[in-house]
Amino acid sequence: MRLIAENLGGERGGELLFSGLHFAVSSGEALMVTGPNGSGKSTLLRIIAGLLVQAEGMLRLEGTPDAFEGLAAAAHYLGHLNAMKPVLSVDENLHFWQSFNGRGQYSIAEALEYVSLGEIGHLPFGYLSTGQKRRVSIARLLVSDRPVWLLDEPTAGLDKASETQFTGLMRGHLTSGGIIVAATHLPLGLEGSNELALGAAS
Amino acid sequence: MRLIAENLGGERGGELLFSGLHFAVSSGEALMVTGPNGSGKSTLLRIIAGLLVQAEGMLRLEGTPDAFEGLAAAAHYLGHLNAMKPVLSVDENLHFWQSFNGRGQYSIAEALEYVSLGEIGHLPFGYLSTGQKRRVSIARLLVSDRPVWLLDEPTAGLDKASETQFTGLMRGHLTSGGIIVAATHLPLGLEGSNELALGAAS
Amino acid sequence: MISHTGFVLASYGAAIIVLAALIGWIFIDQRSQRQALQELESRGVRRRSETKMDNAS
Amino acid sequence: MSDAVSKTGRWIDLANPTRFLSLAGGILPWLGGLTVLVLAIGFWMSMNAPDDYQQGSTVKIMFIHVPFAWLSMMCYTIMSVAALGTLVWRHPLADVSAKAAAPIGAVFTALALITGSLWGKPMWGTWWVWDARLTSVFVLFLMYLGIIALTRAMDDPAKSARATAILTLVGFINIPIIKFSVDWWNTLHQPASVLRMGGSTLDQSYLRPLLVMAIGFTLLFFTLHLMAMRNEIWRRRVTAMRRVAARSADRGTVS
Amino acid sequence: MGALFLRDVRLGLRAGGGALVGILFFLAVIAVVPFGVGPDLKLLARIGAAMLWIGALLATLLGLDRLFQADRDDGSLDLLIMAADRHMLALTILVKCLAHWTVSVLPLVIASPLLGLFMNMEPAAIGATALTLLVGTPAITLIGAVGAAVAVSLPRGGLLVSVIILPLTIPVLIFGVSASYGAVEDPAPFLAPFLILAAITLFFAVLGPVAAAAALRSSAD
Amino acid sequence: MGALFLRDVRLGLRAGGGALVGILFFLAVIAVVPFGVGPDLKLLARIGAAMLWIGALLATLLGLDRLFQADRDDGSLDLLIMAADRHMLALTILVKCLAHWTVSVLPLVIASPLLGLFMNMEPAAIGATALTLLVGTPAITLIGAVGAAVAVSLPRGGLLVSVIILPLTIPVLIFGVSASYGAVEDPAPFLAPFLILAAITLFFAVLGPVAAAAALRSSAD
Ligand code: HEM
Ligand SMILES: Nc1ncnc2c1ncn2[C@@H]1O[C@H](COP(=O)(O)OP(=O)(O)OP(=O)(O)O)[C@@H](O)[C@H]1O
Ligand SMILES: Nc1ncnc2c1ncn2[C@@H]1O[C@H](COP(=O)(O)OP(=O)(O)OP(=O)(O)O)[C@@H](O)[C@H]1O
Ligand SMILES: [Mg+2]
Ligand SMILES: [Mg+2]
Repeated sequence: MRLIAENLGGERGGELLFSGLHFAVSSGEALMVTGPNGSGKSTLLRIIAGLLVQAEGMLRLEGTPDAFEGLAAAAHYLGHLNAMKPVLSVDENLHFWQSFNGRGQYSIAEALEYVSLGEIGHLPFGYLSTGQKRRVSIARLLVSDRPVWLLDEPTAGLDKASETQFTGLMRGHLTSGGIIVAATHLPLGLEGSNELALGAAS
Repeated sequence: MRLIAENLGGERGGELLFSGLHFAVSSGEALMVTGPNGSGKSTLLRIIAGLLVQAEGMLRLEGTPDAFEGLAAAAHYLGHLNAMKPVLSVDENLHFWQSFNGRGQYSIAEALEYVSLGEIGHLPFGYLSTGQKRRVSIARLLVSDRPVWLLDEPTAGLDKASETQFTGLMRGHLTSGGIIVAATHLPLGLEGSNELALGAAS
Repeated sequence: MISHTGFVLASYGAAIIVLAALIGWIFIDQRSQRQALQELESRGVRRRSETKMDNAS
Repeated sequence: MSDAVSKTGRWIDLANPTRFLSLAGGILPWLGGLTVLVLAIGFWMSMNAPDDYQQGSTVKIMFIHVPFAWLSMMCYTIMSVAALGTLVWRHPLADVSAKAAAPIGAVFTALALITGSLWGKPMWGTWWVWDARLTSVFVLFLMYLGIIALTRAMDDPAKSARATAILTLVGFINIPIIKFSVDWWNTLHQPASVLRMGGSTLDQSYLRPLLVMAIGFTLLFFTLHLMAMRNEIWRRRVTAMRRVAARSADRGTVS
Repeated sequence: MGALFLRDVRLGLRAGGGALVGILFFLAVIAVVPFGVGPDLKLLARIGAAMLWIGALLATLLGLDRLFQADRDDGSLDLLIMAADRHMLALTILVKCLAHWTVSVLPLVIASPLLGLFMNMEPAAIGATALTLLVGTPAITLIGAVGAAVAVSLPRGGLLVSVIILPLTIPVLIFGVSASYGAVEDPAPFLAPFLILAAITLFFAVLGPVAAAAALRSSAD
Repeated sequence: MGALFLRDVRLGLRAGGGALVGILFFLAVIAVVPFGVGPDLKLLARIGAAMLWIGALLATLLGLDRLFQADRDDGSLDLLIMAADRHMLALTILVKCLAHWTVSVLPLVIASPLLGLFMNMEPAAIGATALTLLVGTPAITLIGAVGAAVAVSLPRGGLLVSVIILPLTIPVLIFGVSASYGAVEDPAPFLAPFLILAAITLFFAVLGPVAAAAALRSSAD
């Protein structure tokens, strides 16, 4: 499996943010997208997720597993927002995404265990602290299987322990043949990953 | 001026998160509140801001400047949310907070300059990138004067350059006799600040 | 004089039925809360304030 | 309670839910017994009351209709006082009392509406008219339901308490409207004849069973209210203990 | 899809205070009317169907504008759109509309006969009104969904929505009310407006979700 | 305070399209009533004032539930509450209510004479109704503020807020309608109910914001 971008360009509000990007990420590899605020990291991720249309160039996923058709279908997207409902409990939220996206390798209880929130499932999502919310969001990546993970500043708000734990999760995903594209200001602790630095902007 | 907490305790949903806190922060000093996710950092800041009632103990600001009555009136609170309206432009947003909170040392243009967003004032706030949004929020602290700054993970989403810039702003606030209480997972680069570590929680 | 026994019976009947339902609901609620309390206590769970209170009295 | 407890200490003691529980446990059997007794006497008296020369046997509906109508207003008044207790004195039991009273008040109001309708059909020839008193009672019923919906919609009792209290107090405006609607607007409904300035105008043979029934239903209200308050306290304890249990299990697995 | 329906129903019930609230709302609206027009039972009976329909329209409109906004604000909408390969977006929208209708409008439809009694309506009129409400109100939700989707994609499109979309709900209202009257008043027909009403609903059950899906897809940014 | 008013008015105009939704709903109400009443122009004229009032009351409910919710969702509410020492919270709320009224209700009041013509009302009745709407509708917004504040922590308060508010607005409706009738029908007085209406508005201009402020303060978490 290989995620390939050729001469990719992205725009916002009629203004080209980046152009002529070339990269290829194979199974088991991670790509770190870095750059100052407003340089277009989130824009790039949203283009890969199919939520925005690229201004130019090509983007494709070669050797997609049979279960998924197309890049968007094969990708988990973890944006700035957590995509959870504050009034529903953590369990209900995760259960919904699991049924909607398809059952994965881990059950909800296991996934929560992986982010050290084992006993918190019954609480309404709105009651959690910022970091706990982010961790539940990370658990969403585990309850359904997707080979490609698109992560936008995944560790914002996480404490040190959860950060290392999350690095472990990403490693696991890579060794099982996944692909990770992450936009980040902070090092994520994945050694040997490629870096894509987007240009300077205000 | 001195912010003093005696035997302070905070609770959420009937459960005591921390208790028996003692601290005092004088003019020109900063207090960094640290601790794992869910340990009650944000809760503590909201108690100081007067948005939550403490479960026990005392909290007071000694020697409040004449212009302000009470702790809440003398404090700027920068929470997780940016308190800006997406459909209004950056200028309109800042202008509103300036008129509402009272004119400060800097004009809106100057404040935007300080966070390197000089030319962005006319854009709707909703069009900004995560880091840019956060920087506009920081500019809000500059357009009105308040001696006490309560910052909840202020640098989340900022790039390296903006982080150093923000450290500079905080230093300036401290040298002009201000007080800073910040909850953070990342070092903010203020040497000589005190640290308050809250207990471990999930 | 015309008698309207039906209406009298209906109103007394309605009152008795509705009140019986209310009383029944309160009793059922009482039983379930008591059971839940006993179950929790048998698991050794105590409230935070309980220790304080026991010391005081 | 020991003898050492002074009279002035009583009220403070009552603030303590545990004391309240033991007190309620002591009172309830007696109160319940008295309620049954008075209601039985009242029922017997009202069955033996003579028929009215105008209204025939339907006058018997009065013996339940009027107490229900009174109690529906009294219950709201109690809730308003409790709301003041929540807002001003922050009395821990005030919120419990208000929350427990709401469903009971709603039931009594519904019964006032039902028995009133059942009386209206033979007397006025219609089940329902939109006159001031009837509608204001209907509004009272809606308000009870609104308050119940609000308390159920928020899961944190501490938070819903003040919100509900404010709503209850604002809605208290309706009570004087109900009480005086018959005087302010000319309506089909009977003006006050028992509770009014210058003494009652009702005949003794109706007044006596009516008063006994009213006392009986008032006792019933207080019995049910005490029981519901006790349930509510227990319910809150159960929730608190469940939360503690979940948390301690949490700590155990994590650190 | 079942999961989505369940989630939205749960959200509606939990956050808004439960199914009873819908009925209560209707009760409150209907209780307001006699105060306005006076306790004239004849008159009430005549405007009864219109008032029931207006109450239902209001209940549908309340909260409809947030149908997608709420999902957008917390990021769920992105994921729903991304899953378009698995679950056709139009279908997702249809399910969301159904959930909204079930929570906010269905209780009203069920309660409407009772309220008809309060308004002193004839049995035939009550039955007809309930039937037209059952058949007609989904159309309002479906039309509203298009508006909600447009509003999400154009942050300043609020005006546009009310100008373009909402007027479409007025024909629904008019056919609904005239069918209800047709059932009791002799010269007026029942079946013709009723069938038109059903046709409108079916038409928008297809067009609404497709149009909303197109608007949402272009909105993602 | 001026800044807050301006911001809220701008938001209402730019994002919600609030004004038009209200007017359209108002129109829908007025358009549907003649169906029920039939072609009897006399009767229509008689219930005209009542229908205008009911329409305005219901249209005010649209969007009222988000009065504080929107500010809470983006964190502004925290800052508004914190500024209570500078700007009394009750006053802040009063200004927000005024802004909501200006954007969502004032257009209705302005449009009401036109709709009065549609309903075949007499000029005096039209004038009186518009005047009573102008004086009376602020009370509805102010009462609504209490409901909105009480339900602020519920993400979808829509229906519940209306349920809470409607019973309390009934007196406003009663006096508004009776003052409108008083202007045309002879035995009925105009001034007395009109003054009561003004008094109700003034009363809730004090009580509403104070109660809402208390509710908001306790909601912060
Ligand atoms: C659904 C319909 C009705 C409702 C909601 C209703 C409501 C009330 C209320 C709230 C009161 C208490 C008034 C006070 O204490 O001042 C009351 C009292 C009373 N009602 Fe009704 N009522 C209804 C129908 C009727 C009917 C049909 C009759 C008889 C023809 C009736 C006869 C009375 C009488 C005799 C009293 C006692 C008044 C007094 O002595 O103070 N009611 N009702
Ligand atoms: N919805 C939008 N409409 C128009 N322009 C936008 C929109 N969102 C972002 N932009 C603009 O696009 C540029 C890139 O934004 P993007 O969010 O991709 O930056 P980023 O690299 O993720 O920054 P950060 O590190 O702050 O998250 C910014 O200059 C921003 O102003
Ligand atoms: N609104 C709320 N209602 C009930 N409990 C809450 C609420 N908000 C937070 N909590 C609980 O209070 C605890 C502390 O939350 P808080 O937000 O203060 O943590 P924090 O130290 O800021 O964590 P983080 O580093 O993740 O921001 C958490 O366990 C959380 O579940
Ligand atoms: Mg970004
Ligand atoms: Mg925090």
